Amino acid sequence: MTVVAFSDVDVLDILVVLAVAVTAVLAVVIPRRVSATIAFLVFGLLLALLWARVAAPDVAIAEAALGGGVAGALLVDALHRRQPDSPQRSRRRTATVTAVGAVLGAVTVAALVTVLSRLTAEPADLGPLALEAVERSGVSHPITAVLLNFRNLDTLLEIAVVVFAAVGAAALSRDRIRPVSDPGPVRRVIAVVIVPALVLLAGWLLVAGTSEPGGAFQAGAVLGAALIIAHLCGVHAARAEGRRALAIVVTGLVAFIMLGAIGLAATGTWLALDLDWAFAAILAIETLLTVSIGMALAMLFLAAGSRDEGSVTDARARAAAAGGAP
Amino acid sequence: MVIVDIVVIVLLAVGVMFVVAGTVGLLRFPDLASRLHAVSKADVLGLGFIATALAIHILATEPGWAAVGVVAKLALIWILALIGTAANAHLMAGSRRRAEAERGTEA
Amino acid sequence: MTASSLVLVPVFLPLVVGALSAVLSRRAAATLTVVAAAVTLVTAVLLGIAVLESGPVPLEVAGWAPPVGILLAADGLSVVMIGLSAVAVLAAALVAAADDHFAGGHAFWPLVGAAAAAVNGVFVARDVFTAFVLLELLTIASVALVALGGARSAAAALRYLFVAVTGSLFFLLAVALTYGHTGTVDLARAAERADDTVIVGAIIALTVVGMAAKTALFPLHSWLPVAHPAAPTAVSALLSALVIKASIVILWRVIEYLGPHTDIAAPLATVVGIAGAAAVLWGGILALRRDRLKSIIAYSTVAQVGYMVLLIPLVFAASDPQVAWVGGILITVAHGVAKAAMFLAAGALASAAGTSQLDGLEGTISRMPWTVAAIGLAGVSLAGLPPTLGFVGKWMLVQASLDAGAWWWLALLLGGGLLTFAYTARMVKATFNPPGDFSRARELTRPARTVTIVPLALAAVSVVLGVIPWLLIEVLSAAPMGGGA
Amino acid sequence: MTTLQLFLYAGAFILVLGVVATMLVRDLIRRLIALNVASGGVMLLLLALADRGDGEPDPVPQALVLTGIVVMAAVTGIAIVLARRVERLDDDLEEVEP
Repeated sequence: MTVVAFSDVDVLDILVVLAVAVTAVLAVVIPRRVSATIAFLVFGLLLALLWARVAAPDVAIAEAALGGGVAGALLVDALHRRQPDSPQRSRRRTATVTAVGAVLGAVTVAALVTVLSRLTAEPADLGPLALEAVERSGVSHPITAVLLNFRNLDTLLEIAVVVFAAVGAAALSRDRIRPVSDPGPVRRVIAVVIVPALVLLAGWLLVAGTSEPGGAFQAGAVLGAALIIAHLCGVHAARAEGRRALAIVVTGLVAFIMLGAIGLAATGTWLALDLDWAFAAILAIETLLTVSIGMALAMLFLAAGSRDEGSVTDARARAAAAGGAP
Repeated sequence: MVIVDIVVIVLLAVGVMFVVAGTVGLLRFPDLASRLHAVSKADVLGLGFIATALAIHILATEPGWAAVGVVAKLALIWILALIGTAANAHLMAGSRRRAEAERGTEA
Repeated sequence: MTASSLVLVPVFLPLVVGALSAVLSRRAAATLTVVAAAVTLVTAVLLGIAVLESGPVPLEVAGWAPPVGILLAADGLSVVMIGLSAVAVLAAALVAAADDHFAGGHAFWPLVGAAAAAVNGVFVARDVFTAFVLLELLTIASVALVALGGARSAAAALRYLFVAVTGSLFFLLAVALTYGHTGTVDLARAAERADDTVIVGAIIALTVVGMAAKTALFPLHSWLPVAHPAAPTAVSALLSALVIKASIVILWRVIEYLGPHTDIAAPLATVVGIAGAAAVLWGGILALRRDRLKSIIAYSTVAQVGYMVLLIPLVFAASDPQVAWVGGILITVAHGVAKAAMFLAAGALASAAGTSQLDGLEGTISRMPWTVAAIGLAGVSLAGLPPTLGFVGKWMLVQASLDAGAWWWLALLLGGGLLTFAYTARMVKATFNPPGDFSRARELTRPARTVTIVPLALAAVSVVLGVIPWLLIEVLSAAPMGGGA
Repeated sequence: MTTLQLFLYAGAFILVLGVVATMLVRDLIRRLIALNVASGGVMLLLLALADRGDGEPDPVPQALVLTGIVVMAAVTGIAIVLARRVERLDDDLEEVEP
């Protein structure tokens, strides 16, 4: 799809952009958490439409799996909690602050628009260069080539972000969603049907990622969802907590760096991939990364997720204990 | 061709109608139980109609094994949605009932 | 192994050690972290030798050259900053290993590995997007580290997170503009192609705002005096000594490469200079008015950030920008060493006295003279008095401002030094016995010996480097910054 | 105005909207939503820039945006863990000190 060929803008584009802007405004101005979260999720969905419009299906899948999936689930889960009363502030002061913010924001937007209008509509020459280099990368899907070959350092660091976020979250959360002791028939069905289906989907996204949209991150997000569901359905073999889970999470990162070191030994360059085994290497890294990412996302979710039923009484007991021993 | 198109359009329209009805129910019904009732039944039914419409369309326009594959995927999507929605509704209702029971014992 | 493959060692080694630390025992994690910091220091020395011999050491990661691939390079600035990071991590790790309560929990070890890898990566990065990812890794690790300070530090950590991520988004917009305008995210290539003064000016302005938020440059500083003291002691030391330097270095790099390609850079630099001046005064005055050790030191960091950005207007005004660059970098290194010493010593004092309040410290000097001495020496370096590294850096900045004919910066440099001296003196004085009253020389929980030695050793490092700064200056001058900035 | 400019300006608007809201809103979850909205704006900008011209879009910025999405998911996770700790502390304080 081309963007610049029209000098007039497509009506459909204007409508989608307007809808995105409106939901963005709603997501930030609505005072109730529930409604704001719903507006944000709709915003994410509409944004995914735009991703399709600018020819970025990989981003759309990732947005659906991570932005809408993981982040959305986390936000929805946070709604469980009672919204604290916002601190009492004088209405006039709030109005003043909001007005100042709005004016500053408007000025910034105007300045940015001035700057952005100077950008050329000509495509950057980086695109053709990168696409031409894909042939020498071992895989045929350009984005996978960028992520796992040309700019694999970025990918490695990004994995590190997820891994250490999981490590931090696991250390910081004092209670987490406990696995269910008695799953019951319905949860058992989910565990038997949905979990394998998701694992299969993750595998497909992984392999497909070498030649078409998909890849380790999308597959990892789906695998993470499978692990969370398995956890919630009482599948003990798939528990995403404790030292064993941490070990799985760090394995992908360490293996990636080790592979980088092997590249150094073989070719004299960090993270270099010899074309003869680039495809196998990329698929091997991707598999490890998928497992790591999936486990890390599941850990992040379970650490951030709310307590299950029954822990309300825990909180009361703790508060009582704290009150008893001042 | 025309007849196929009409069938497809009718099926799509019916499907969309069910989905809309389910969504309206989700928004307008008073309590969790009736909202779940609206969403879980009407949406899956609507999805079924839409999936059928798409299956007929692909079989009619591009017959062949590829089309059969697409139809199989559509069927899979519908079955998974069926299981997922039913299980979700069941779990949400159960969770609400337990929460109410807990509140009842506390009061 | 060639010198160029050494460039990634300071990134990958701490990253692997950090990842392993998540599953290893505390003792093993601590040992590995210390070893990794020592190896990083050796790597910095080796890279320094390579820079002295043949200039900057480039590395094309994965064998792909820009624009398709990522270029990293170690120059004098990278080498010196990696050295600082190795020293700071080494010191914090030794203290944290000696007493777990300074670390805040087992997660300290993996998170410190991640933070060290991220800052070292920033020091060698020449690619703005890689720099963005590194900054995010650093943010995640530092925020989690702050939150290790117990239940009450969570609010401080969260506030830090919001500011830091917002800053990153500004920088990401700058990255997008760089790509949109020049078709590359490699700084050197972008500089070659940058020809629109407005867009380049916007890139620099967005970077300034984003990095000012992450570095806590006045007036975006208010999160720092909340977050840094809330963290466990070893973390506070790392945050002030090291973490804020990453965003400063990114700001310097963007200005080094893109500054010469826009007319807006010089006025922007003046604005940054004014913010820096305000930071020096405001941070100094508030540091004088605080009553808790860690809070004073945190405000001192707010003030010192002002010095670190002062080189930016001087680079544009002076006839020989190299003097301003070297002076500013030296002041930043001096701050890192001295601030690590100060935070670690203050943590030791507070933990021994059972309070961080100044008026609870009376009499601690007779039990812990070396710890108090470390605070005093570190303060001397921060104030820029001889014979410390802080003096050398400040002296070069003074030369640069005289060269630029900008006497007002001179006045600021001296006035800020007085403030620094005043709050250091206040901290030291609080540890004395009240005149004639020796009953206050009470029993203190003596800290482990390492906890006494490490801050003192750091203070000694700033004196040694102050006496023989030539090596650092040589390395920094081997590859001039910015060419004609 | 071209479609490219429409997307760029919309991206800038969404970014600034999100940033301003992140600074003004007090509720932690809503702040987090505002931050995510802001990041959506920058990503729109980057992707629109990647898809200039008639040819295939440039894969590099698309990969950058993928990285950005993953990073934001990690940030969101950590932020929610922290927000929970903050709010529980508040709750405990409320119950202990009535």
